[in-house]
Amino acid sequence: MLSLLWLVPILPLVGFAILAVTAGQLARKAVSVIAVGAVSLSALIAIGITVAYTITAPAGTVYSQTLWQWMRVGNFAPAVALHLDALSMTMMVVVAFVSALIHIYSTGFMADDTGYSRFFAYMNLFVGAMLTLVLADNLLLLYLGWEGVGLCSYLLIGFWYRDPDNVRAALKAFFVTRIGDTAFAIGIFLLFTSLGTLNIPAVLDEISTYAPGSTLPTAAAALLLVGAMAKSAQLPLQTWLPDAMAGPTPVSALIHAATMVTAGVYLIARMHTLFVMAPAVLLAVAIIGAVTQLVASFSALTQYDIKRILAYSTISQIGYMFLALGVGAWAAAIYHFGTHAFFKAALFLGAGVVIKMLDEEHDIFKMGGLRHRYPLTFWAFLFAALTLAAVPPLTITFNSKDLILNQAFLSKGGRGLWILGLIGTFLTAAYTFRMVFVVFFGPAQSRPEKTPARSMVAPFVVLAFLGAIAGIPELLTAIFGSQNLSSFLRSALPGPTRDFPSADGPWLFQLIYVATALAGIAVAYLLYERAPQYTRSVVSTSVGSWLHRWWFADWGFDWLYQKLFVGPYVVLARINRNDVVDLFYKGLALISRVINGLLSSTVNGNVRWYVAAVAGGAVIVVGLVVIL
Amino acid sequence: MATIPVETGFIIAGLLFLLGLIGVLVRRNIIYILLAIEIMLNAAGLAFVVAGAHWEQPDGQVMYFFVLTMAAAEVAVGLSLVLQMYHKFNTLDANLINRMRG
Amino acid sequence: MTSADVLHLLPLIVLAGGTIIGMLGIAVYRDHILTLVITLGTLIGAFVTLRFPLHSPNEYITPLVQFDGYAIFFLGLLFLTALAVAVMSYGYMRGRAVVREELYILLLIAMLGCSVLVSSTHFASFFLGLEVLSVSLYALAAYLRSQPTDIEAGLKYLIPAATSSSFLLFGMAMVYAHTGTMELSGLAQFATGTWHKSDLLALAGMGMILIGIGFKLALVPFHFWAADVYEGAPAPVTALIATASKGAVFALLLRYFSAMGIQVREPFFVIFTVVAIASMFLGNYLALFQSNLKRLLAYSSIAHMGYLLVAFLAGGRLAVTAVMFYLLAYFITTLGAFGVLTALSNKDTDFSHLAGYRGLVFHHPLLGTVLAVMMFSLAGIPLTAGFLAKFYVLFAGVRSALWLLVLVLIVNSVVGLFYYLRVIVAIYQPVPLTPEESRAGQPYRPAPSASLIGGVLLVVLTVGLIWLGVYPGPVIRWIEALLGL
Amino acid sequence: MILAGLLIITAGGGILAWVVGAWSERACRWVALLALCADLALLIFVWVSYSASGGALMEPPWLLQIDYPWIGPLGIRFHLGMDGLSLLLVTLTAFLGIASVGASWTEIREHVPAFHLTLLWTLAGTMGVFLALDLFLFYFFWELMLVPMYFLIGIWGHEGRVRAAYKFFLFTQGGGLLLFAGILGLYFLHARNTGVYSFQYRELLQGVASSSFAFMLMLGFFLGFAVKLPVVGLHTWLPDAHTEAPTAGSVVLAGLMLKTGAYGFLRFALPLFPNQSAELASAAMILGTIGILYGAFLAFAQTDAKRLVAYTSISHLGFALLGIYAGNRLALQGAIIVLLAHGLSTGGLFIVVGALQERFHTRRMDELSGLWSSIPRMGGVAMFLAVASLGLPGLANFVGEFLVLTGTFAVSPVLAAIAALGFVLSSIYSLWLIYRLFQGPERRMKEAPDLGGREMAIFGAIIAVIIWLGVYPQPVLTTAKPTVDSLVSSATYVMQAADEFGERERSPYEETGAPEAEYDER
Repeated sequence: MLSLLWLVPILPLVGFAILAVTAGQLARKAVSVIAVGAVSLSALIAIGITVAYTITAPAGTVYSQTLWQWMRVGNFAPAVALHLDALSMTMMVVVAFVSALIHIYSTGFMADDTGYSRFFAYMNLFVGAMLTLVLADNLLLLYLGWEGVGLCSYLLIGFWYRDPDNVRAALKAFFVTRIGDTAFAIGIFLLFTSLGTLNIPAVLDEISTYAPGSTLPTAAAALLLVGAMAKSAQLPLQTWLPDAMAGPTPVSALIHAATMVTAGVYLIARMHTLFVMAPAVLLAVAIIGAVTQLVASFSALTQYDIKRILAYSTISQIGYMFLALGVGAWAAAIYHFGTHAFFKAALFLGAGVVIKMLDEEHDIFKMGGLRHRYPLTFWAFLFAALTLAAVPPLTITFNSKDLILNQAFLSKGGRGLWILGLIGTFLTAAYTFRMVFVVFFGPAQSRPEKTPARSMVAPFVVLAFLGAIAGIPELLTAIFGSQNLSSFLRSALPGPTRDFPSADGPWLFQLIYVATALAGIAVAYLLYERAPQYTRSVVSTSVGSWLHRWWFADWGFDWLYQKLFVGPYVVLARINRNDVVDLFYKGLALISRVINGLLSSTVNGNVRWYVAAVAGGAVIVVGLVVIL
Repeated sequence: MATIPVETGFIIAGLLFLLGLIGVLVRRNIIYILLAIEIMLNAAGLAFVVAGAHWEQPDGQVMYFFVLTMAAAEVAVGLSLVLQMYHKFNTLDANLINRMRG
Repeated sequence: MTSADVLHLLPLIVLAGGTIIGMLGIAVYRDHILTLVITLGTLIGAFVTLRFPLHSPNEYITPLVQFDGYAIFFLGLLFLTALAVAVMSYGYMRGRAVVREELYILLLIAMLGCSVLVSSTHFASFFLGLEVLSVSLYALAAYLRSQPTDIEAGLKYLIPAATSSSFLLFGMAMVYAHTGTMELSGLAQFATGTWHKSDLLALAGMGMILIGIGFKLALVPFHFWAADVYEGAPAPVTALIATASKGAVFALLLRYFSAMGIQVREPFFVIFTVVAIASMFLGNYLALFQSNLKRLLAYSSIAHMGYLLVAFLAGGRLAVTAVMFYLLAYFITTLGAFGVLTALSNKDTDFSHLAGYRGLVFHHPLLGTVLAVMMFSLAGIPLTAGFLAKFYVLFAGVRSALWLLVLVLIVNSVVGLFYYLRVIVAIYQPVPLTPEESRAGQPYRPAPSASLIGGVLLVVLTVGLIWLGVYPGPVIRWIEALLGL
Repeated sequence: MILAGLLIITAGGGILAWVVGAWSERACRWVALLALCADLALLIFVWVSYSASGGALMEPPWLLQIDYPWIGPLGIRFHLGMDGLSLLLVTLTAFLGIASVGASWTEIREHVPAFHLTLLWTLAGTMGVFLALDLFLFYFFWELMLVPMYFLIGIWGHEGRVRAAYKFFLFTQGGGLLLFAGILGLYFLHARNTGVYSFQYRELLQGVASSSFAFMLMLGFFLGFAVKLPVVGLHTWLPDAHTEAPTAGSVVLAGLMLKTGAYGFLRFALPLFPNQSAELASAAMILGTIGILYGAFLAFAQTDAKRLVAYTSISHLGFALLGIYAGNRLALQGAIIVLLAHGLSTGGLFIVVGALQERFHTRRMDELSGLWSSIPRMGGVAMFLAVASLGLPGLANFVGEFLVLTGTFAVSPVLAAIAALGFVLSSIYSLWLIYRLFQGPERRMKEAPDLGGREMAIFGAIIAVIIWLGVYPQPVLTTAKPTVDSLVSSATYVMQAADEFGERERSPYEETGAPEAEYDER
């Protein structure tokens, strides 16, 4: 079974190739079959591999497969090779599975779109690239997938290219992430130049011989971190993600919630030894994560657009994952990634259903009262929201976040982070349920009756359900101490030092977390369902409105970047359109013309002047003879 | 016969040459210009004669004959051109024949 | 004088005899074709009889001239040039209602002057050759006397030329007065020795001789006449002035100064360097935006003489080879360019305005292509003789480490490229005009007056040019053999 | 004999096309196409037989040579030789030549026979440049490719062609003459040292004493090639020439002619003057870096699509310069891949812009918008090429640029890091181009057909090669290896350049002592 590994990334790529070559000539039916078929087959194989791997783990818990030697110059010899261990396998299976579901959903969502074939081509390409990223055995191949998903993100955000705003959002996403990619690339140069290999296990082996905190690991980790920050929309490179919601909703669900944006998390987890060797950077990861989740939560509180709320929520949740990575809760980060992939995708798909039913309405305040009209959607959405807000016992996944907070609490000097995380938990619950209350409760708006396609609802419900129950293994551990994800991942990632914050067991902390989340929900209920007029009055005070605008505008980051980078670059480019260097040559040409004019005027046609010139020349020549 | 020192001869020839040159430069009438050129040529001829006398060779005088002949040929062509010029331009002012320039 | 001596001098005798026969012929029966035939016959005869001195090159017959390999090379070149000019003149004069025959006589006389110049070893032959050449050129320049520009050209040539000749003569007298000899060998003996303060008279005299030579070559600052004379003179005559006259004088310069070896000594080295640099720059910059092709070629020739001076200054055997090859290439190129110009001229005007050349290649492919090739050769682009010529000059310069001159030459080649390209651009400009251009008036569409023989001439020149550019080995070897290398 | 055959087929094909063209324009196009296809077939044969022979060579690194006397008295010989580098570049020449003929199929309607004559002669000149092993012959071909190119721009170009052609010619000739002076100086210096007048590459390789004179000569070579590459500062001819040239001209200019500059560095400037080049290496690398960024910056500023594409060349070839002067194996191999990749991607983009101009009669990006919906296939192709040009992994440009930067990093981490910003800037201009042309609201434009079969065939081939180079560049790397090896082994400049920066940490290649055995894997 494991030997089929190469099919996992290749199948979607084949799907892409077919769709690209046929270039929209195929019937929709055929397109669906090819695209969904390729990804589903890939997902099935992934699941099969997972099962096979779990039953009989290969020797050394690692299975690798070399497809071909990519290039070889001296000892620069990256291969196109796949690396399967617990970490990459977890990622692979989640990615493949969620992708397959979202592909199915898309056949419904995109049913009427003119660019049907193009959409699926991009989606397939994305899945292929993402799986390559996850399974890559060396940094260069990982980088290939990394850039590949970035490209697909750009292509899909700008999918509806007729609207310049969409294209601009796409460009922004690509440019910002490319900055991170460049840092990543420099990190690769550094690692290769210093270590002479790009193979990830080899790099990690080599790097562990360095002293912790020495220059090389610190610099390399910092560079990789910048790459991860841009990809995962962490402060201060988060600005592209909210705009990225311009893409079709399945894209937001798949790329900008479940998979691609978590690539940064994966990168750090994959390179964990490197980061461990660079404690300063690791601390930075934690701080960035903690601050990001807080900042994004505040922004999420102020948004109207349902997809933007979810986008900020994504930023915030990835912030949690970063926090987890930063405090060394490697497995918890991956665990949170897994659950997040399910419930956030579910939320997006739900939002997509709502948006589609309401004719492309994005403003939550124009929705309202949808609870009765779309009960199934409502319940699934609610489940996912509860999962996001981390409320037991309706959802069992709450403890992915709790693990992170516990670990933060335990880490050295992590109390502050723990408090930040706790505030975040509160805010998460608040903004999530603000959305739930505003969209599904309250007075209903009259809208034409529509029924969502079954292909859309089914994946949505499945994902919401999976999100809610994904916590089971961890919970079982908590109760029975049996085999769980963390210990499964231990073959690839270092485990936590201690499991519980205090000797009293987890219960006290668990209680704090649940109380915080419930408080958040309560506040949301009060402010948006019970007494919305009070909210309005708070917002209308000068401080309130200022804060509201500030948070709404993503803390002014966009404004700052516009002034600092984009504006000057564009203005300078415009000024220099004709290239200052050319002025030098134009000057030469002008001088030549002037000289020519001056000289021509000496040839004035007067023969006596000519004779005078001869006489003058004679004087000069004879004079020179005499002088010299 | 007392020979004139070569220096004296050359000074006279040089003065004559200079006179001719000045004539070419300052006169506007083309006939006078031709005349001045003749003076220059003859100054050169004189210089040859002086030099030939200095070395007691006939070569200087032979050269003078050549100079004379060529001067005559030049003047012949020159005067015919002046004639044509007068036909076409109705003037003998050298400053006015400047249709071509630049 | 033995019969061997007569044979040795036969080329000159044939030339002089042919001139007389031509004159008499006109007196008896005035006919264009007859005169042409006599002229061509004379030139061919002279060319063929070059084989006599060739087989006994160093025979010393008279102190005035010497037919060594060097002279023979130039004589042959000059005779062929005259042949080409005569052929061009035939097409040019054919349709004109003027006396046509004397042109050929004057051409032959000019050739006689040139021949004496290139083989001269004595001030007397130097002066005589120069004057014979000059006087016939005055007359030739003003040959179409019905046109004011021709008269103007004649006068503008005559007055400065005569002035400069006086300088030349006076300079010769000074040299003679100091050294007591007018023979090249004697002069060389003087010049190769050490110079003292008292030698100033002779050195100043040499400086004045240079003025006469510089004038003929149109070197800066004696260059002013060139453009006006080129423009005013009939096209074939311009071709003659541009090639034979300059070539012969340069050959003489090289012979005298190489023999004396003084161009590499102070102060003449400085003078020549200054003159060369000035000529290159002024020539090229004057030509830059020139809209009259004849004037453009005049200015370009100033620059080319500057290039040649670089080789000349390099000195040594290589310099001689370089100059010979360069002149060969330059002759072919210039003749080709003027050949096209002549072919396009009609009886009203010489076809020299650049605007008229627009799209030439599309209505007269042969003429257009030939002119373009000639321009590339002047610019020194490979596949043409001009490239190898420039190569030789640069090589001579590099070998003698004349870095300043080499650099100036390179810069000037780029500048020069610009105006040669202007000609080429015009030739290849597609015919439909832009609105501004049609407002400025429809350009003159030439009706070429080229005769068949003229066309053949152009083709021969072009083929020769490219042959020299692609496979010059035999020619180089031949030149070296002539020089006895 | 194959080498002479290549030149004869190309040049002769040009003449044949010209002659046949008088009878039928269609036949003329076919003759040109077939001649180039024959070249390509010949080259592939050479490549295959070389690979099959296991890389055994009579006289490494030369695969093939021919040598005849030409101008005896001056020591000039007709000496052609092909090594891996030449083979790659000549193959690129034939390939892009075919693409250019194809791209001109309907675009060029005037003076068709003459067009193909000039085009094929340009290509012949370019091939000659890549093959010549006699410096005089090299210069001869160097000029030979410029003259027809000048006509290509000047006759079949767009509105501003005359000015652009002037500028092109003056710049390249100026550089060419400096190069020529350098060649002559070297010729002379060699003769002074050995007494033999020779333009033979092999003989001149004996080396020149390090002196200020040699440095001047090297500078002549450097400037000559720098104009062509172009190095920033000497680049202003490029946008004009590329913009105004007809499509085929732009393809040949960008795809091939610029490569001759880089080839010159690799073949002549570095091996002939290793010590002098070392002195210049840091400056050249800085220039390369500036070129990468400045070219990308200028590209973004343009409103004319073709001009934009033209400026990207400056940026891409900045990588080549950087790689060449970084001078280690990785960087040199990278530079070679950059050359090939740039030829394909930028050449392809020029064909796209040309196709647009043919359809809409404008290249201005503010007059075109939202074309994707009406001509989606072209949009897809353009997107692919833009993405290739911004260096997406898995495509050719990435391999080259990444290798260059990795190699450079070992020599100068700072420059490599700055140059890496080119990744960001290149993505800006590439996607900007796509945005302005293909995305955004649809304009009411004239109905235009999408890409037809002929165009799809051209693009299909280009795309296939770009992907091939992106995912499996090994055959190319292996082919170029002997050349790179001899460069690296002879090049003291590498070490010196590294010392100069003094920032190198542990360089893996020197330590491992060139693991030949594992490296030779094919």
